[in-house]
Amino acid sequence: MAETYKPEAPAHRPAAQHDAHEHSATPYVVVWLVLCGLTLLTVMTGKQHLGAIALPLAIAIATTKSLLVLLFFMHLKEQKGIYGMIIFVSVLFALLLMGMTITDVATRFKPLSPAGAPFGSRVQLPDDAEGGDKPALEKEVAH
Amino acid sequence: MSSAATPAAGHDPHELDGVPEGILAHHYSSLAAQNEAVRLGMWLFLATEILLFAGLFAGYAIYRFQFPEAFAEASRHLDLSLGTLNTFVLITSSFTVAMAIHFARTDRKNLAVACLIFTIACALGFLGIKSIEYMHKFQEGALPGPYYAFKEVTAPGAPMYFTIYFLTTGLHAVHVIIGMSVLIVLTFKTANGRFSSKYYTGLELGGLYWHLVDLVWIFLFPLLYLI
Amino acid sequence: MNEFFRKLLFLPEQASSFAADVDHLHYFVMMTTVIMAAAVGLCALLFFAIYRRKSEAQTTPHIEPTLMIEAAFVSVPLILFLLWFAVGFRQFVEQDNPPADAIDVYVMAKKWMWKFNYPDGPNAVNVLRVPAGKPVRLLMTSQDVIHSFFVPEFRVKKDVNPGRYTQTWFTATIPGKYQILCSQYCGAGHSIMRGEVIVMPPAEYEAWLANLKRGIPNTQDGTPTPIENVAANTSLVEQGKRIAVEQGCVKCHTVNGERHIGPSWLDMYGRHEKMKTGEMITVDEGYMTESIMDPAAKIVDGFDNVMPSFQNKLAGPEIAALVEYMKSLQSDTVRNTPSEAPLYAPVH
Amino acid sequence: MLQSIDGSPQTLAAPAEYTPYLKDGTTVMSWLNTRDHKRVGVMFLVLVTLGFFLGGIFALAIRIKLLQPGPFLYDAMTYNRLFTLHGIVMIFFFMIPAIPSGFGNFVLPLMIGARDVAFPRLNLASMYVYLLGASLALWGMIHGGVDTGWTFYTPYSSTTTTNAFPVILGLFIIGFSSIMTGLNFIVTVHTLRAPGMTWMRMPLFVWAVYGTSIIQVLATPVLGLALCVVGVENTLHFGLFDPTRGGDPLLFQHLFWFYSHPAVYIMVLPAMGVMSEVICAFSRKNAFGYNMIAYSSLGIAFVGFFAWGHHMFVTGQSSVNAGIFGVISMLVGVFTAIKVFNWVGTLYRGSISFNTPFLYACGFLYFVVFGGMTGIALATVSLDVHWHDTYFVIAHFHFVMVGAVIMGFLAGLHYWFPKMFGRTYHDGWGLVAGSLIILGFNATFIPQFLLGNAGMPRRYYEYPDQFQALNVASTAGATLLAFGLLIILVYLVVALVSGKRCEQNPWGSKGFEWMTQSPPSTHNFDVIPTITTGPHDYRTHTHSAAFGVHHV
Repeated sequence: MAETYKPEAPAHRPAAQHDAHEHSATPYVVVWLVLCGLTLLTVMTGKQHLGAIALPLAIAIATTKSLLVLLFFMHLKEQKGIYGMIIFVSVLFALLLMGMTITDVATRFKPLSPAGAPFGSRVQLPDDAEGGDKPALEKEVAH
Repeated sequence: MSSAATPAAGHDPHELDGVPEGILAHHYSSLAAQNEAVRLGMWLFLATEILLFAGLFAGYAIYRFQFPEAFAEASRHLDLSLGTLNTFVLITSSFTVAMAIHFARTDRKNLAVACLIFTIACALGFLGIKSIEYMHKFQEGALPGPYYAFKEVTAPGAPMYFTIYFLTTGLHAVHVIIGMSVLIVLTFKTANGRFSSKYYTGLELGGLYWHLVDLVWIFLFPLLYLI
Repeated sequence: MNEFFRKLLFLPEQASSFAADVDHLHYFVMMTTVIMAAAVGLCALLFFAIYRRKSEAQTTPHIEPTLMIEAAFVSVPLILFLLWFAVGFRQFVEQDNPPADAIDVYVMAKKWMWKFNYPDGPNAVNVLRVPAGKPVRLLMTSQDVIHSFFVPEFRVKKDVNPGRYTQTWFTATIPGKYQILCSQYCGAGHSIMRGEVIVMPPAEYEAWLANLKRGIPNTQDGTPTPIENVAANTSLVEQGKRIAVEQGCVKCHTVNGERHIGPSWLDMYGRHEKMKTGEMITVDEGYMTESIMDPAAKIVDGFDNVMPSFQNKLAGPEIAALVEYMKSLQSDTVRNTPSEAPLYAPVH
Repeated sequence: MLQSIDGSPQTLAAPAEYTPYLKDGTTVMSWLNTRDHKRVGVMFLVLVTLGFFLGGIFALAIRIKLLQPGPFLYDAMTYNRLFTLHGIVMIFFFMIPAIPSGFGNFVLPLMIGARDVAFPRLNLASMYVYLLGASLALWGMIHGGVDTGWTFYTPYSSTTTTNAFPVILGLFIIGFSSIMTGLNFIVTVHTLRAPGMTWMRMPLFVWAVYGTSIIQVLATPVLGLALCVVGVENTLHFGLFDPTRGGDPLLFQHLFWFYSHPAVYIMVLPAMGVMSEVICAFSRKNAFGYNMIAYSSLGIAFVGFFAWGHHMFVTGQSSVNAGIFGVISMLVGVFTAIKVFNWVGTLYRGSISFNTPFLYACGFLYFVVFGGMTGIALATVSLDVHWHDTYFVIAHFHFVMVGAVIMGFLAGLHYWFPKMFGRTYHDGWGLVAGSLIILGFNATFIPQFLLGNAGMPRRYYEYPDQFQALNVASTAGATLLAFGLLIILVYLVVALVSGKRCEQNPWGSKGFEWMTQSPPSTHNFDVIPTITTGPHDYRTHTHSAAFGVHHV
């Protein structure tokens, strides 16, 4: 006697779909204000062009802002760890890609890329680009 | 692409004592398991987006390392006020999307629809501001590669800055457009009562995608505008 | 033993200093590979022979590896591979850093031909003449796409990237003719982009160089293609002097050490200069080329930014000639010995 | 099929009447609009096999030309197009989708006791996206083809005048198909495992495909970006890699190899998964060191991301980078070595029967060890200086790709043929064809190792005369290999049409996928089974054991 397949009727009435019960909207507003504040902060510090520490500071502020969005707006805080793990691993690989490419360029043999190599990377403005021995590549390109 | 990534949610609802209910695909044991699976699928899709932009950030890192003064000089010629305004627009839209989900979960449909419409307006605003900046650059001639004819910045590597600028902001704009179209579809669904406290996963996934678009801009803005 | 393995593996002649060491590591690695592959294959066949299925109803025990076996499975390959890496990487670093007394040769790769500029000799097409037993450093760059300088007998290979220099070096030990092959795909003529390295005994090399300096191209140099003739009589240094006069460099830069509008070129090469920004740099080829193309980049302290850029005014070989001329202006000796290697900037 | 509770040997009741998935709707629309993972798997298998034969034709065309050192048969540009298309078709149309999207789609849900993959419609969409990308690339190939090599190195790829853009756009779209499949499988493994199936009771094929899916999801976007930027570079010349504007061609190589090295593990990991299943099934023994094999699958997937720089040792990359990448490449090799030792350990005290899949397993063992270790040799930095871009590299990756992946594909095809179509093929012919392939393959690629040692660069239309003898030997081997593959096509098609109908578990294997009917019904299981032991537990003999119920 073969038990014919019947799609299982939803045996039990599904409870309210989500575990953490939503009650107030204040956390969202708070996070929003903090984000706006951080944006102002990064613009202020950016405008002063602080030199060496400008980049790390900008990245630090951006990371805190993105963590805020991730944890509160995207509810990463109250959900299972697997989602956080996915984001962590993908950010890790992203940093790995950036890190190794930068290490390559940083530790290259310095005269290997003199800024003004014979047909270097100086800006060739279209109007004065016809003078001198224009590199073959550029001739082909600017047809 | 994104509509394919959230397939199971868009079924025609069948009523369950007046409150709309997600349809249970035959191979899932329970609705909760199905929603869990759909959310996991969405987070994996967000991981692919992060790695997509990682490639361009690697390019940015290299060329900023090789041509620091060209990048600094060129970034000073960007319109900082428009950039800052854009950042506020996106953060506010991220906030309103979160509020829309909050309202949907507490069965206040009209507020949710209002928030969604406001978010779409913000998205359009962002794209508008972006196109103003692009027009400005086209006139100035600050264009990538051989089209570069920007008089003020002639340090070596300046065209590289604008190549990176147009590639990153262009790719981000494409994602803003995709996110906006997803939100428009979700607005119509919310309007005809599709989401409720019983079932709002579809809206949540649309919101997750929009938050990601905002996340990318949170990193792009300081790197491009505030060197 | 070495000869036997070399013939067995079809390896070409070992005609450079580090070819033999590389080949010994080669034999060790390949022999281990063959032994491991054979061992695994035989072990599988042995187990098949012993444990052939006796009957359809045969059951098999549930066996889990002991910790010892697991540790062995991990550690044996790990140690072996890391050993290979240690030996291999040491050889690679040695191959990547040329000795200080190497002869410099500028290599320009172009779609489907090689051009060689000797600092104090002629430039030639597709033919590179080197003395046996002396290290030769190649400073290579390409004019269009990526090529790759490969001489199988020397076990030497380095990509030639457009827009920057890459360097490699070798010490040819056995005089003879060896083929230069391009090993990075570069279009239709990729497979016919072949040159020739002629390794000559040192005495013969000096004689050949001297003859050429006197303008007597007594030996036909490989097969110079029609486009590029062999400018036999002027050395790079003399070309550099001519360019310096033509382009008006000497109007601002003196060659006898006096201070003028620009810094004097005498003894400039290798000197530690303080920049306007306070940064200390050593004057090497990279700095000289950069200052010709983009003078405003690094200005010597005490001078102002008046020098025009020569971007697009000077071609690659002319820049190389100018740089060689500046390097030859040493007060102690009017050098005709091969140019020293550039001082490498510390890796910051 | 009633499930016996007490686990007493279940005499094989007459197969109850059920509609196998092949008969459940036979209109074309029922196939084109299917939600059934099995049908999507079968359709993928058909498509990738077509791709395989197309790539094979290009390969033979190249091998025939290389009989002569000078110009022969066609000109250099055609040769460049041929080796580019051979690379693109074989890798993107066959190797990457073959086992994950083909067998993975069919067998993975069966193995974890699920009725279908997590997102059935996304699964079908993945096939149509693959079809769209493949047809776009084929259109590009017909209209002028592309001659940049499958690696698309700039600045050649950004200045080539051949019709590269449609092919690049086609591959960009195929990348999405790979992401969709990977994403689908990860969610399936996480959420749809049968009750009782803990992570440590999952079959090893599921572990391998899970690792592959992680790579597919996390690496393919970077390829998407690299191809997108090369497409923009080729048409609009934005100058991102343009050396005359300060661009750095090595940046493209970093982006490309960041995907392409993990991609080789997308290809080989599923084949290793098939091997674990075949070796356990045909030696009727539990996997020796199950945990080690499972964790090394994840290890390969994870550490594989760190090792891409060994493709760039001689491209002017800094020696600091070369050192870092060299060490990590060695670690990845250790994981493969662990797997090989455990497979050989599985044979110990087993009860081995020599069928076609097992012949491919033995071939696989030899190729993975020999091919894999030449890979480690290539990652030894100083040896790579001599071998890079020569025929040694070509022999290495063909040893691993053809040797390991196609052996794995054929082993899977023969092992699951009864499960997929309910028929058996003629085992004698299988053994003949298998040995022909193994012989032909060695005859093709061992000479290429020696060519590489002798210093013949790759992608050479005309080569120096001293390399001719080895090239002729290699071409002879290639024809033998092609002949062997044709025999397989013949007897499998014959088996499809008129093969003997087989029972539910012809190999007597304790793999979970054999516990349901063959070919299975559309919904796979009448009742979702509960799992009490790991896969391949042959301590008790029950011919076709009830599902997973064993005396523990």
